[in-house]
Amino acid sequence: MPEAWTGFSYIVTNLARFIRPGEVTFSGVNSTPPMLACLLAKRAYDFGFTWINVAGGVQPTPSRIPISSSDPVLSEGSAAIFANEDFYDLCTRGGMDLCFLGAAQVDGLGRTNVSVIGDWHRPKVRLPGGGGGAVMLPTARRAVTWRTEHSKRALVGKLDFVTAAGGMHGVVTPVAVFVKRDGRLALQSWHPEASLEEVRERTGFAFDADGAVPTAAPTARESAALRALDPQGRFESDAKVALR
Amino acid sequence: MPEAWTGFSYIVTNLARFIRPGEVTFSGVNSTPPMLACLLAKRAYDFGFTWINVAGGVQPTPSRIPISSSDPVLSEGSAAIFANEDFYDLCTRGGMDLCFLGAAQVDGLGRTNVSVIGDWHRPKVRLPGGGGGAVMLPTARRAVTWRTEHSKRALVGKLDFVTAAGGMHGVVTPVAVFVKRDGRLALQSWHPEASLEEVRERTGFAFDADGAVPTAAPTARESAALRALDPQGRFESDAKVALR
Amino acid sequence: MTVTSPKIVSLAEMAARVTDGASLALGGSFLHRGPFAFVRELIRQGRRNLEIVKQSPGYDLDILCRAGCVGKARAGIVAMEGNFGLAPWYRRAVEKGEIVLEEHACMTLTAGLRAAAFGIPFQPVGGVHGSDLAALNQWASVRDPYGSGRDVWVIPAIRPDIAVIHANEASPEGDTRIYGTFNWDRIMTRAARRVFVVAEKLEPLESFRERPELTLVPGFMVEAVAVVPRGAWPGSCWPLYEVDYPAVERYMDTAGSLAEHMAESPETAEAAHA
Amino acid sequence: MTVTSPKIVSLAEMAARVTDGASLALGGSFLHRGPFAFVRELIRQGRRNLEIVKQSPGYDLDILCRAGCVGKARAGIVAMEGNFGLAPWYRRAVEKGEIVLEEHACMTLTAGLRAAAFGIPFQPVGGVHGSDLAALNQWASVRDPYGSGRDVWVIPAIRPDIAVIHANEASPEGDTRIYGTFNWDRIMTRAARRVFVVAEKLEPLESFRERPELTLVPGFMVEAVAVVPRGAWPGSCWPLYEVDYPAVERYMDTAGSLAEHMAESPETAEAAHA
Repeated sequence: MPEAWTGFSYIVTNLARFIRPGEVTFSGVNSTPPMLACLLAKRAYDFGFTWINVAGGVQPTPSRIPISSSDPVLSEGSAAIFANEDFYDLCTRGGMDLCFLGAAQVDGLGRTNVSVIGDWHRPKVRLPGGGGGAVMLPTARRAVTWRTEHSKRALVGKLDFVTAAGGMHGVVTPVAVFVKRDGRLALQSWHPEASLEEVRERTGFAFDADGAVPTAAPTARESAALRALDPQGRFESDAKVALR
Repeated sequence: MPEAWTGFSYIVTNLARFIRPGEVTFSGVNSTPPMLACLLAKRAYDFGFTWINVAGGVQPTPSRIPISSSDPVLSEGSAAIFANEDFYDLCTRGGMDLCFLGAAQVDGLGRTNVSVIGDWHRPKVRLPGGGGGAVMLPTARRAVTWRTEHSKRALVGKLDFVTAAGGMHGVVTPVAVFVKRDGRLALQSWHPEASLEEVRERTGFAFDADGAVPTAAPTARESAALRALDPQGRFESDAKVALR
Repeated sequence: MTVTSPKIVSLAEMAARVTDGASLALGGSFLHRGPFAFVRELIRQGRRNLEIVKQSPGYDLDILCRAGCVGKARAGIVAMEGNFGLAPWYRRAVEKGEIVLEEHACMTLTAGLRAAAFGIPFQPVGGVHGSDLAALNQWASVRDPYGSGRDVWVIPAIRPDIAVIHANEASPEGDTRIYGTFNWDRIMTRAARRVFVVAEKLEPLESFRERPELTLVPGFMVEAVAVVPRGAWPGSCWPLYEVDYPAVERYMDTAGSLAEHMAESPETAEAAHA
Repeated sequence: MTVTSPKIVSLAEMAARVTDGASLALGGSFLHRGPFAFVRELIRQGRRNLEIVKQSPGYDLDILCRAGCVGKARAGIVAMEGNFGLAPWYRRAVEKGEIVLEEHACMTLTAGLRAAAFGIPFQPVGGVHGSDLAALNQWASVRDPYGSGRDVWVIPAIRPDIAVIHANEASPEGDTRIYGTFNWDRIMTRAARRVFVVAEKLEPLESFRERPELTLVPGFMVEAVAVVPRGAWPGSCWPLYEVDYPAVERYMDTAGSLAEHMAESPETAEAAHA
């Protein structure tokens, strides 16, 4: 019998499933789920890929999994330090295959807001800001983001501010996986304990769901990898991901 | 009794005399006289200055004096490698105080040709080419060049090609030292065995000579330093500098 | 190692060279290898109206906002990171309009620093297309004059007065080494007019001469070095120490005071023993 | 060290991946740390119409011209250097119009490489004002859109097909170290579509992991590694060997033949023993 998803395992594992053989894949700051996704993919999948990260690591073998996804331990075991200018330049010149980028709001075009809730000049909530998005989202071959909350305030009809546009290939939430199709986010699959109707109801933008199916259960290797990465459930508890 | 100049010692020593206390001074490729001038200044003068060179050296203490002025031995003893992009950027952002640059032809405005004798598209002699000049000459605080030959084909009324313009502060030949004044090269001093008339006769451009005097003889420390750097006279013989 | 060199100064002396209103580029990223002891010293000295330039500030910008030292921030992404989320005092300062924010993508800020480092008035940058940041900052776009038909966004030069970085090791002459990622420190030290280094420790010049390829900043570019062991606290300095998460939690606790936090700092303990 | 890795190839195999007409950025400078064994192998394989991109070529461009392999050179300064002066076969090829020359300042060529490395269509560069090179190359100048009144010259992107560098040490995965100056090799490896490394020797991956800060090119960017001890002959490779001046003199002797010179090369001797 296949294992059940938790909200947390759903996000991390479905992020990992975007990683493809042989590709250069990047994880950044404020990005615990993608960091874990890259580590999971290294353990659970048979193919190789180049993991680079914001801590300068290239194929690192960190001796511990840090709370901070920019912790320098993420370059431990690396044979090179590929620092910030280097990985950004790699991206803008077209050498970054898959880039995980954070977002506070995502719209149906796969654009993101990480800047502000409310008016930029009179902010209700000042968010962290631009970060990698405005440069990496339009230049990475594929970019993938995630939200730990699936709601109309996270997946919006209209962004409060367009921090970054272009290139978003996939979005993972606790109940859904979207991929871009014909320029808009389309539903690829939904959490088997949710439903297409529920996803529609909780999403602020209209989307195509042709061909969408319940998400395949985690494989034994995926589950084992995530358990090994988070044996005490510390990351799972920090992330506070709820299905609803 | 002061020592007499040779053509070679005249060039190297008068290049060294352009070096000022505390400054960042650069010597490049194809530049044996400036390399020796920097080494001479380190030995003969009491003040400190930062010598950086095209071999990535910063305050190096080379164990031998190389034939090639870009030989990596010129970074020996350096506490950092300051490679090509770094020293060029330093120059273009205004941090290079004194830059020694080569030239095949120099005109009265202190512009240089290192590209070609004859028409660029139908060259009589194809010279080495652009090099550092076009970028460093206009951006270094001061640039100084030298010619081992003082003639109307080296110091010209009209350049065959303007490889680089702007900023030339000084020119040293076997018989004269020019400095820029009011936008044109003016004679500062002449070899005591030559004369103002001879310099005029052998120079292709008109120049102001107000205040020009015979060049002060080498000091004992300057002479001793050069002897120590070239004990066998190998560099002197390679350079084939003749007064006339 | 006891060495005297005109470049070696106390932390207080270094901070005293910063005038009110100065523009400071701060090294490191989030809770990692930031010049945090230096930032606390600016607070002790009551500096005001500073401009902070950093791609990914966190604790440093937040505590400076908390102490009322900041006039303007030019930043890409501001957060405490780790599992701490937003930077609360920074957030409040922006929301209340107490500081001016120039919001960048990390790489647009870097492009501005590159322009300064390269001695050019502006620097083209990849991406940015479709982002509201361009209009917000009134960035210009330039059509490729070579006929590709491409428009590229260009960022004006950003030249901080001083870059202050926290490093693992410095020589008495100012040569500087960093282990692990140097984040954006390299370009900061090239873009700024002056460079200050806070180092965990001094190493003899001879050690730098043995492996010059490891030197990130040559000494001649460095104006001053202050030696402050654990000076990146409560952040990490690879491979010497990790983030002091309990200390950051106490910092974040709004019931606690800034003074209590400052009193915990290693440089305070050091001064008490001296 | 005997290692098998899919990235490790013979010099012949590496050169065979270069097609006629390819654009090659060559590392090193003048007689120092150039990929000279690789260049000789291109000659043995009869490659034609190559485009050579290098700020300061010398022996490499000259011998390729001598063998008739070059179609175009994009270069800043071309000379044998040392006490050898001009590069004779290159000079003749240009004077006779046998090759096309795109004459640069070293930094304008670098600006073009930076544009490629940064993913932008053009790169502004300091200086160039008053130089005939701008008109010669039909470079455009752009007025600072931020109102400084400054005009800056911009160089179109230069993206070589392959960067080939000669390095001290490589790992079986392609990680690459250079001792002493790396000249322009760093930007070349970022600008080119593909990167080939000729290394003096292999070092185990573990050695790179112990001091990753020394790695100039991470392995994932490197397509192929060929191990050729003394491969920079007759040039130098710091700190292993100096320029072989007598060999360069023999090369320069017009009475000697190219075949004689090629027969002296270390890779020929190696092949004879194998």
